[in-house]
Amino acid sequence: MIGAIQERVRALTPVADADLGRMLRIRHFERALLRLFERGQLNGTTHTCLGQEHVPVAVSGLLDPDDYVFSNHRGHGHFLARHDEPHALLAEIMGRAGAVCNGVGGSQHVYHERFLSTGVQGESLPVAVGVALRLKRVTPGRLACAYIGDGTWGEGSVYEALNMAQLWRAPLLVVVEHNRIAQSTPTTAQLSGSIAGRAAGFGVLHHRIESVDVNVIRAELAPLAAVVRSEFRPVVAEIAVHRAGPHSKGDDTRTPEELREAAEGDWHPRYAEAFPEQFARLDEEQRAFIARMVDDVLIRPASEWERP
Amino acid sequence: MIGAIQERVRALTPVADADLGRMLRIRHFERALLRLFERGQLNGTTHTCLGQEHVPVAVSGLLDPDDYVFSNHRGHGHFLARHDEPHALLAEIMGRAGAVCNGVGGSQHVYHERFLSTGVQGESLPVAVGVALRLKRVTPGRLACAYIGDGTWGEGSVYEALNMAQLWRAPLLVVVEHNRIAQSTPTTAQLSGSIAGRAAGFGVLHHRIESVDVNVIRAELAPLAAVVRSEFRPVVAEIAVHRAGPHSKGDDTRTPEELREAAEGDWHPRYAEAFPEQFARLDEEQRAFIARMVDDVLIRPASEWERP
Amino acid sequence: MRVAEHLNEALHALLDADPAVHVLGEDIVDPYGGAFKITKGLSTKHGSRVISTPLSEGGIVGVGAGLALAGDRAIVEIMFGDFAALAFDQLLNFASKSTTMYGRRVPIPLIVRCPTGGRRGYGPTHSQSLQKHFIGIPGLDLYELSPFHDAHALLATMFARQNPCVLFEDKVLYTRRICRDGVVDDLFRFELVGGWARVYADGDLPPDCVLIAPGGLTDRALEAMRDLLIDHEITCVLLVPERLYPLDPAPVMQVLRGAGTIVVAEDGSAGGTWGAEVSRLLHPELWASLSGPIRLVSAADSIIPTAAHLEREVLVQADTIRRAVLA
Amino acid sequence: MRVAEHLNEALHALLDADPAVHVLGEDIVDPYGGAFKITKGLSTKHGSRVISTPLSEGGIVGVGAGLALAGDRAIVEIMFGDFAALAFDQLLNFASKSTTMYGRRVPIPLIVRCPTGGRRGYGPTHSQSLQKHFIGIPGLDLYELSPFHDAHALLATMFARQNPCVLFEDKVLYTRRICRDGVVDDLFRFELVGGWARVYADGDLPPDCVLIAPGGLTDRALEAMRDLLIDHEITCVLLVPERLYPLDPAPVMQVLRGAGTIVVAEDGSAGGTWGAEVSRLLHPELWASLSGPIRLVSAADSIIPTAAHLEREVLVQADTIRRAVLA
Ligand SMILES: Cc1ncc(C[n+]2csc(CCOP(=O)(O)OP(=O)(O)O)c2C)c(N)n1
Ligand SMILES: Cc1ncc(C[n+]2csc(CCOP(=O)(O)OP(=O)(O)O)c2C)c(N)n1
Ligand SMILES: [Mg+2]
Ligand SMILES: [Mg+2]
Repeated sequence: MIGAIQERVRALTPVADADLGRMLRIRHFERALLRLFERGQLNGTTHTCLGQEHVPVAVSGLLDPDDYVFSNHRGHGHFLARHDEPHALLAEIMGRAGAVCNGVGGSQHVYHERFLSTGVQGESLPVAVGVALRLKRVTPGRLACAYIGDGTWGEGSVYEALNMAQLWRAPLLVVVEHNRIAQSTPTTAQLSGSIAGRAAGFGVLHHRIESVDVNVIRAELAPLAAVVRSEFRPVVAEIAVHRAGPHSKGDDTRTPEELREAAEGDWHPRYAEAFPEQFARLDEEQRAFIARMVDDVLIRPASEWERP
Repeated sequence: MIGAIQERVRALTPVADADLGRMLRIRHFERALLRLFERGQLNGTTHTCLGQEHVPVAVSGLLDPDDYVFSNHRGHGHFLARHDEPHALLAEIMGRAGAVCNGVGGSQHVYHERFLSTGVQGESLPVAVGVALRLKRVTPGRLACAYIGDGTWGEGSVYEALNMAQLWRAPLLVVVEHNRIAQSTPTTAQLSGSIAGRAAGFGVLHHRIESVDVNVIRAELAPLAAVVRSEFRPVVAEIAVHRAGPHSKGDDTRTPEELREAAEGDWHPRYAEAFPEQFARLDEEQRAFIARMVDDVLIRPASEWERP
Repeated sequence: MRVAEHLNEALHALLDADPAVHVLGEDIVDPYGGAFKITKGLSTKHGSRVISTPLSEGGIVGVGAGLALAGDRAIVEIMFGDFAALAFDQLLNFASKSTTMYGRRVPIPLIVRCPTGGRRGYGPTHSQSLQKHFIGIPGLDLYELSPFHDAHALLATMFARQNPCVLFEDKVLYTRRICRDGVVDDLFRFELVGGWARVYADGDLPPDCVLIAPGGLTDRALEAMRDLLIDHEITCVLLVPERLYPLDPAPVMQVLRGAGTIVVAEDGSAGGTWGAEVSRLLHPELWASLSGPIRLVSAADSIIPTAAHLEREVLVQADTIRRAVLA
Repeated sequence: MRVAEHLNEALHALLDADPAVHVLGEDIVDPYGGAFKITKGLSTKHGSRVISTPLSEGGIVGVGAGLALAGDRAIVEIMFGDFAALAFDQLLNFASKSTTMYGRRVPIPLIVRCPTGGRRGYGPTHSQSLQKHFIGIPGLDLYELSPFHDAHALLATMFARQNPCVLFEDKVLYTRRICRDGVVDDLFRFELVGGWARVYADGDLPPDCVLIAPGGLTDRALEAMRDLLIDHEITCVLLVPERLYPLDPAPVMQVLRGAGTIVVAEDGSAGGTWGAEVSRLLHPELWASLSGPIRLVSAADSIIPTAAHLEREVLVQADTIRRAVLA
């Protein structure tokens, strides 16, 4: 087993500081959130993307500022990979001044420039199709990218959207973060067949990526994104990931075995092992940055919102 | 072209009086409806199954009285193939005494014994899954059969149902009457990929039947129904048909070319040509029967309903 | 001109004037032109901006919201308003919420058109008037077509507010004539005041009763008013708002203050009705002048049967309104 | 005992007593036991009758209706009541309609459980109280959990009517203690009368004001009543119905007739509220004895913000009720 992991570790390609730094920034951001919750300093709920940080970092490297991104409940990484504004996001989650949506939307409902997240699973896919159709007409070459989880494939709206996207040739890139679980339910208990098969059934191009290497993921995604942009057609890119943390907070009922497997699938220890110096340097940088960021946001006054 | 059709005609296997009689009974029933509409004697709306009568006749030969059938807007044939009660159905459509649902449900909303139709496309598939699960537990070997059209594959509920049916092993037989059109929209403009592919994507068994021969259809369906019953799993049986009439009444905007194609795909002239004597005899029998039936229902008083 | 043609012309005008306008719906392109022919000719004239969709009511409302979010203007036709239930989540949890839940105003110029109502024998799932279920969703505005209000101006108003809107369109109203130049018929006249049509008998005497009703009730309200005037010498004024929710009674407050009796009529089934909402708004204002609570007329607390003779018993008829006024 | 445990016990009892009872919902099986732990232990004890489902709110309500149609009894948990919007069509156009639209009574014993309400910082799409949108659907009954009503009896009542039902369950109420033996706290007592809980201050003096509220409001209503009594010497009686719709006011008519002031409080946003429906029922009955229209308290006409300080401004607080009584 350890042999196998080391194999994979060795397989990691050299990573740019910018990418690894961003992955670690998101990691520290999410960890900070869980700490704040534990200390009772955060209200409401949150879903961290621990273990999945590398996906949006890989994706965002391929996005144009004019592309739209649709995100879901597990959206901090999606946001931070695209917009390097952790202060604004933490302020949003904590309802403090400088919040990206004035504290109204919170963790699950963020709209900033062309990034939009919503908390109702599946709902944003048809919306993304509409946005993609507008982009195709007005700024051909731009796309709508929608992140969804494997569990979200239970929702009928996903299929209504895929059908229309393919029929009308909407430039839509669906990024599926397949972490093999939905809240507490293993994918085997909530998804029959496969995501590959489902996409194929709608005539939609699909590609599955198994790697945790941010470069590999980006490299495999690049031609897919190019197809979306140039051929005006939807693509489903499914990325195998592991959820290294709880669904929300303190609600992880997986067995020790499952937890170990998830931990082994996490990119974090692999990068730590593969690039020890670079990792240590960037990790310390990001740790310190996020710590300062948290301190900064914590002393801010409450956000203000004028009810319309 | 004529050569090709004759080829297919010759290919028809000998048909039982009971089957051809029922197909013709349904045909005359539907024609009578359109005549009644033309004469202003029918209120509301109706969707006739002209051209598709052989499908429910083939299916019903495989059903057990304890099976449930879920039907849709185009359900007269589904009903009459299962329940030889044209009086009760016409009375329902005309709101006369003896109506199967007291005239409350009308053409699209019939519930009789274990036959139930609804007018909202796709809605009945999850319901059928629930019924199938009960059947599996209480009377294993019984199934729920749901008829849907190709256009109904636009609805998300279809996929939510397929997923659950496959995950939970519901004995559900989905009969797809693929007439290549939904109201006015050709299937190519409303369905990407294929029904076969969609079923496969959910891990659901699928089989497509191209024949108009009632025996062939039944023979191809029989092992599928047996799988549903004995293996407790859903099956999608897709049957190629042609809608020989309008969607509803007088709303056929297909081109002459398309109409000719639909007429050529109709089982009716083929059976007439292949079995001229049998056909003529049964046709006259059924024509007369339906004519008497219409006369009988026409003189009935209005249905009564005590509002709950 | 009939209401259906008038609405069709309005859609043409909208598409002509603004290249950002898109129309989506099931079977809306030519030659079919929609189940009620409201979109007839649109696709021939405006091509790819008029799109026939798969059967996906939730999905197409989502697509419309996406277009609107990104800068277009979208009109989505739900073939039968009953199926708007399939788009309830998109309207409640996405389109309307997005206008405010991101902490700032986000425009979502989206109109969802819902052919509505019974009296055509289409049965329980194709005849409903679901207005009441959409009331009180923050950020969602409800309108109803009437023979008095100009459809083009109405659609423009709806887009101008930049909120998602649902437009209810009575299916029988489609077949009726539009009223113009202040004339309804030999007996009745009308004027428009701040989004309301005020319909009064020639002579404009102070009314004994004020009737409030969405546009779809017009035919039955007028018939009741005629009977009441001729048979009972009771003068009624009919008030028809273009926007059902949020309702702004200010422009007609003067009319209402004078009324001893107020009747609200609508087509939805009894219970939790629009009329109850109208009463909530008006009762505090009019408490002193009212002789009794505002009277509510609606369909029975029942599904809508298919057979004409049964359907009639359930739905609001002119006589239902007449009896409420006389009660 | 807390309301959550009490409800959990009721579900256990129901599953114990009747092998036809099935429970479906997202993540409801052990060890997770549901997002709010209401289904904890059910799957361990009752195996295949307790089913974790995919994310398919519309679908699982359909499956529940199918089970019910065929002879089972089904309870479907919607993880957050907000997502019941996705099942609106199944409830409106199938489950409720099927009870009558086939011309005879068809039993559909289906309970859709909806954890509801805010005050937990879950944000705009996870905090709503959507009761009002489900009011007035013929054949659909609406109930709300309260600390006074026995949950097992309540569920049994819902099944007994054989109509599909929606049960609203306030998420904060889950964490509160149930009230038994007529005792609420040091100051208040309660009794059950025909489906209503009547909560009164010890001594049971004739009240100055009657407060009507669904169970989820209990904590805030009691706090307001306490303040009003102590600070203002105003005596209130609180009436909590187990069934919100159709509402049967008969059992409490006596109490209401005595009241000069009636206040209806609820958690949904303003506009088209349950309170408007309550007023519709009561105004005609009480017109003569009321000093003014029934006063309605609800959340603001707004989405529900996430941040606690903003959420507080929008939602009903004890003080909102207190001010309405004093107004
Ligand atoms: C329509 C809807 N149903 C249920 C939920 C509650 N919920 C939030 S996340 C989640 C699981 C999602 O699983 P998946 O799509 O695999 O994403 P993951 O959490 O694994 O990232 C559920 C059930 C929701 N937010 N929206
Ligand atoms: C949810 C819903 N949307 C729209 C309709 C209106 N409608 C009735 S039949 C139909 C076309 C159905 O096409 P298909 O499923 O292929 O069946 P076919 O009519 O061809 O037999 C439409 C759009 C409906 N009844 N229900
Ligand atoms: Mg997942
Ligand atoms: Mg078809």
